[in-house]
Amino acid sequence: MLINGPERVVEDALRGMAAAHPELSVDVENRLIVRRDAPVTGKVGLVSGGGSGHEPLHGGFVGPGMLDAACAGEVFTSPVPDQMTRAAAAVDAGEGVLFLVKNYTGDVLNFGMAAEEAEEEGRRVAQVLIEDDVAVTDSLYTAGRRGTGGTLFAEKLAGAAAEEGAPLERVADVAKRAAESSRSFGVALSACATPARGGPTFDLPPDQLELGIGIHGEPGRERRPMMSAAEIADVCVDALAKDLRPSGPVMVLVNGMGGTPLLELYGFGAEVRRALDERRVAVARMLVGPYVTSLDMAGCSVTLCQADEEMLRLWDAPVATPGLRWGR
Amino acid sequence: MLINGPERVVEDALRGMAAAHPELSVDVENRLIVRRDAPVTGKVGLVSGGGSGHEPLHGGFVGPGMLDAACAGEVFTSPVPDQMTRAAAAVDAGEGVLFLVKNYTGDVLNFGMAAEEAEEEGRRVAQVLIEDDVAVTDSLYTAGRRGTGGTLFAEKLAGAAAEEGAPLERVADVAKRAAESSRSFGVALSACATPARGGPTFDLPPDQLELGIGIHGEPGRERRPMMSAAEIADVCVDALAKDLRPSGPVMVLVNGMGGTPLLELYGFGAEVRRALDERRVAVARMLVGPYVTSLDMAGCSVTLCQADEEMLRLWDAPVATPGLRWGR
Amino acid sequence: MTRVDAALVRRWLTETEEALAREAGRLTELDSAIGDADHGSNMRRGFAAVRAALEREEPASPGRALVLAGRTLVGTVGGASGPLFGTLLRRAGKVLGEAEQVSAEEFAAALREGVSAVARLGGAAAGDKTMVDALEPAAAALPDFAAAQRAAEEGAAATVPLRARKGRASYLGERSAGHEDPGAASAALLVAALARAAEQEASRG
Amino acid sequence: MTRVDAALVRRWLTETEEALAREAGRLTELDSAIGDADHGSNMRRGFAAVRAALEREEPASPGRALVLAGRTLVGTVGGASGPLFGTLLRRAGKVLGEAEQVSAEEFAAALREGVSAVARLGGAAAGDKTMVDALEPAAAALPDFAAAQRAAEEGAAATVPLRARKGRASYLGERSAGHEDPGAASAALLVAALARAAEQEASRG
Ligand SMILES: Nc1ncnc2c1ncn2[C@@H]1O[C@H](COP(=O)(O)OP(=O)(O)O)[C@@H](O)[C@H]1O
Ligand SMILES: Nc1ncnc2c1ncn2[C@@H]1O[C@H](COP(=O)(O)OP(=O)(O)O)[C@@H](O)[C@H]1O
Ligand SMILES: [Mg+2]
Ligand SMILES: [Mg+2]
Ligand SMILES: [Mg+2]
Ligand SMILES: [Mg+2]
Repeated sequence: MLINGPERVVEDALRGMAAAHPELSVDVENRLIVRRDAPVTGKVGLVSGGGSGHEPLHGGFVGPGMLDAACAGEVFTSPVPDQMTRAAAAVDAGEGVLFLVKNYTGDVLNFGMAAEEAEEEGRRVAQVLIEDDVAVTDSLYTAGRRGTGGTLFAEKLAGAAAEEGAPLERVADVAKRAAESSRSFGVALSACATPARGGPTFDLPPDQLELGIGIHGEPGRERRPMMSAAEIADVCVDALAKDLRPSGPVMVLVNGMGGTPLLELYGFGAEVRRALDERRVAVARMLVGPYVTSLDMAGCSVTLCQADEEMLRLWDAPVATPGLRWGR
Repeated sequence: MLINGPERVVEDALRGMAAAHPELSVDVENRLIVRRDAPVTGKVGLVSGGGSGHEPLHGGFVGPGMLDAACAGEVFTSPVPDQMTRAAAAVDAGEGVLFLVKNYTGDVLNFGMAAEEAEEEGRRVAQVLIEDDVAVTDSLYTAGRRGTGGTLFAEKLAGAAAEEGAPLERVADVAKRAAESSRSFGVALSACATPARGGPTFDLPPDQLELGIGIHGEPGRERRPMMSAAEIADVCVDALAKDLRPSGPVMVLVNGMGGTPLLELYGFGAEVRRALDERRVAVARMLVGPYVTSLDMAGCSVTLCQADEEMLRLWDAPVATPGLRWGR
Repeated sequence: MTRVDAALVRRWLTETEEALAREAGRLTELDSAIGDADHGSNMRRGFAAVRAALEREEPASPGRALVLAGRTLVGTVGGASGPLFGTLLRRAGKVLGEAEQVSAEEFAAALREGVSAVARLGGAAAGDKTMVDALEPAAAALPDFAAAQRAAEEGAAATVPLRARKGRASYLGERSAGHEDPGAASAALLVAALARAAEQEASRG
Repeated sequence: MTRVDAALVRRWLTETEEALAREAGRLTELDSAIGDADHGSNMRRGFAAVRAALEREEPASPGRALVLAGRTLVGTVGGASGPLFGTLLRRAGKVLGEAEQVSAEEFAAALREGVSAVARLGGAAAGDKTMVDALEPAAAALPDFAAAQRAAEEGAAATVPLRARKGRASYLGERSAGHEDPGAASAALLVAALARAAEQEASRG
């Protein structure tokens, strides 16, 4: 691995972010990435974060039109409450703070403790949970659905709403709507190697794949013999359409898990598009790239986000972050 | 691999580009990606291209402020002359066409044949060769230096000059200056797997690395025991500084080869920055990410481009492509 | 051993830190089978910080030592185990208050409250294949420290056939069965360290 | 065999296509050692297109057949080998012109001109570890087709110890030594296919 040692990975990455992005303010010690102009007067502060290893999520989504701050945990480990309360303090302009939380026990507990502390400090804090992964089916016997690709839609749309000056309740509502309208399904063609472990987190022969994986290098729900890109697209789109039952146009994220070349990912994107066309699901927007990754895992996920006019407008609104950038 | 078959990889990827980027015009049959508004009146047409497997290079750099067209060859195989003459025809607004060619025998021969044909068709064609890889030292006994990361600087700066309405000679001159001011050095932590081969192109144990690699999955000049990110950064920066002898500020590209997680790449970027600081090389701009890749190869390259005021201005000029985007 | 003081708590947590340093690889191994391969480094990082905090602040009462340790875990571990193990120690410490010495029974009762707080926070019951499967039987066996160790170890081993219903192992569904829960394994290390610390105390008289 | 016609050229190129279909894996293997692992699929793609073009257009003279084949290689292969092998055939075809039959000597002379054109275009001399190392000795041995095959195969084998000075293998410096040049290997297949086609022609009388 291209590292100085497993225990330095996150700190080193933050130093690199600081060097490459003078437009961001990076607090390496406290592992925060904050908009340089935060707190922005009149604007709700958006805070997210989670374990590292999913880059560009979340630190790469800090900037005008998206997050105000991101907290970076250790690799695949949610950050600690201290980081989130500090982030809240850094971005609260008096309009309140929204925590965008991927639904994992660790994230929920740590963000929950931080929200309590921030409220004790006198801040208004709202929390929205992202739980979009349809591979996790029976939420009675699980910790609920995982938050994966839908996070990008929640962060983008809520970020646009906040940038427009919407009040906390509305920004939270937009985030909630984005989260609830999103469904994801992921597939692994290889395991990923975490720095702490120094090697792959599980064994996956090249002629097999894992269906229904998350973004933490965990095995999926099912192992199957290798499939073609077209077959994988059909599996993903079927699982998503069955759960979401889209009635109007969708936004599509064809997401790379990190180790899959962009060349392959675009080819997979073509098959996702075909599969959606065949099922008469209208595609309003389509984004292809490694946005919510799992270190060097080979594989992909597909997220569908059912979108109304307002959501499309918020999606198209300008955004200027290291990982997502368009408009003005 | 996430593919439908080795022989369909490039075609499928182009179909995906077409689906995801309505702002581009993608000719799947002839394997061209062209600005939708080409030919742009009053503007020199910029054409590049090469083997596939380096995405986002080149197709991801088509758009306002950068390339007018890119020709996609098979994986690691330069495109054929027909593609380039077609591209020239598509982007020539009467101001002439510039071919940006990475210095590989195949690219040079095919672009050369295309330039002849295009000139026979009555077009003005200029060619600029990019040969920035300092790992290839003795050009008397090689095909010259390889074109790698410096390509991004040449395409960006020449694209900005063309967008400003500069005439062919000046656009070519900017490209040439960018190319001649750039030096690159690459390191592999793993081989890459090409679709045709179905597996890694060479064996590299996890405790070893290859120094001085190119972007085609080829072995490097030297194999060494694994090093830390800091040590690798020192090796790269030493090799570059020795050759470039920068006298003013540089632009830095810390490039991922495809399989290295962004988390690691930023950490490596921090070490590159430190190594440059220690050698008193001023950093004017720094870009970190997988821009000139080698499929799923783990590893990185560093490119330094010595920049004067004008080059910095052209770098900062707006660009709106799938792979590089900033400014208005 | 009838009395518990700050020194015993410090010895306990130091023993835990040493055990985790030895066993971090195994814990991460367990977590890679049904989780995300970070549990060993999480626990190790947390207890290294706990040891440093105890050495720095030298809390004078067992309650304060536990609160400091719990707060340190919450502040340095992250993930699911940080808030959960942190709550275990912090809650127990709060119950003990400022007393410089407490009886073994008081200590056991405080830990039982800590375990209840963990189960409440995580919403986990015995059989859900979590650290609770090791902590609850151990708490019930206290203040017999050796019995608590056995109970924790048996509880951890008994998670192997279970299907997880909490934490990220639950995402695996059926495939979570057949592996020991990493959090239960580290909970057993924690209880075993307590038994060792108590025994050393007893042998010293 | 004293005369060469379009049928012989077609048989030659069809034989080549079949040999490449068989040997593509080996060629790509060679190219992954010192190149970029595409030579096998490049050659295969090119000669499949050549075969299709010949079947479609049925050129009536050996010169036209070679020009068509060369143009097809340039138009479908890409890489270094496309323009180079394409130039070999196209140049030879242009030299032969429109004649429906040519003598073996004329044919040999045309191929020699083709090989010179390759060396000029690539700037490669014998010993640079390229296809030229197989093509030049073969051209010199023509019109003895069997001798040409032997010369090409020996030439290809002789590239093993060489250090490459042209093409992407040259980037490897010293490390390019010890491997056969893929382009020389495919050139040897091309010449061997010619010898086979000529032999068939001879045996048919
Ligand atoms: N809801 C819960 N209640 C109790 N314990 C839990 C719960 N969720 C997870 N755990 C425990 O936490 C352990 C995982 O800890 P760790 O790997 O450090 O955190 P993470 O799961 O966030 O990566 C599990 O093995 C389990 O014992
Ligand atoms: N300058 C040159 N002159 C002659 N032959 C060359 C030259 N450069 C490369 N070759 C031949 O081309 C072969 C490689 O072809 P191929 O792998 O198809 O193209 P690429 O090198 O572009 O990937 C080499 O093995 C060599 O024989
Ligand atoms: Mg974790
Ligand atoms: Mg090639
Ligand atoms: Mg874990
Ligand atoms: Mg090759």
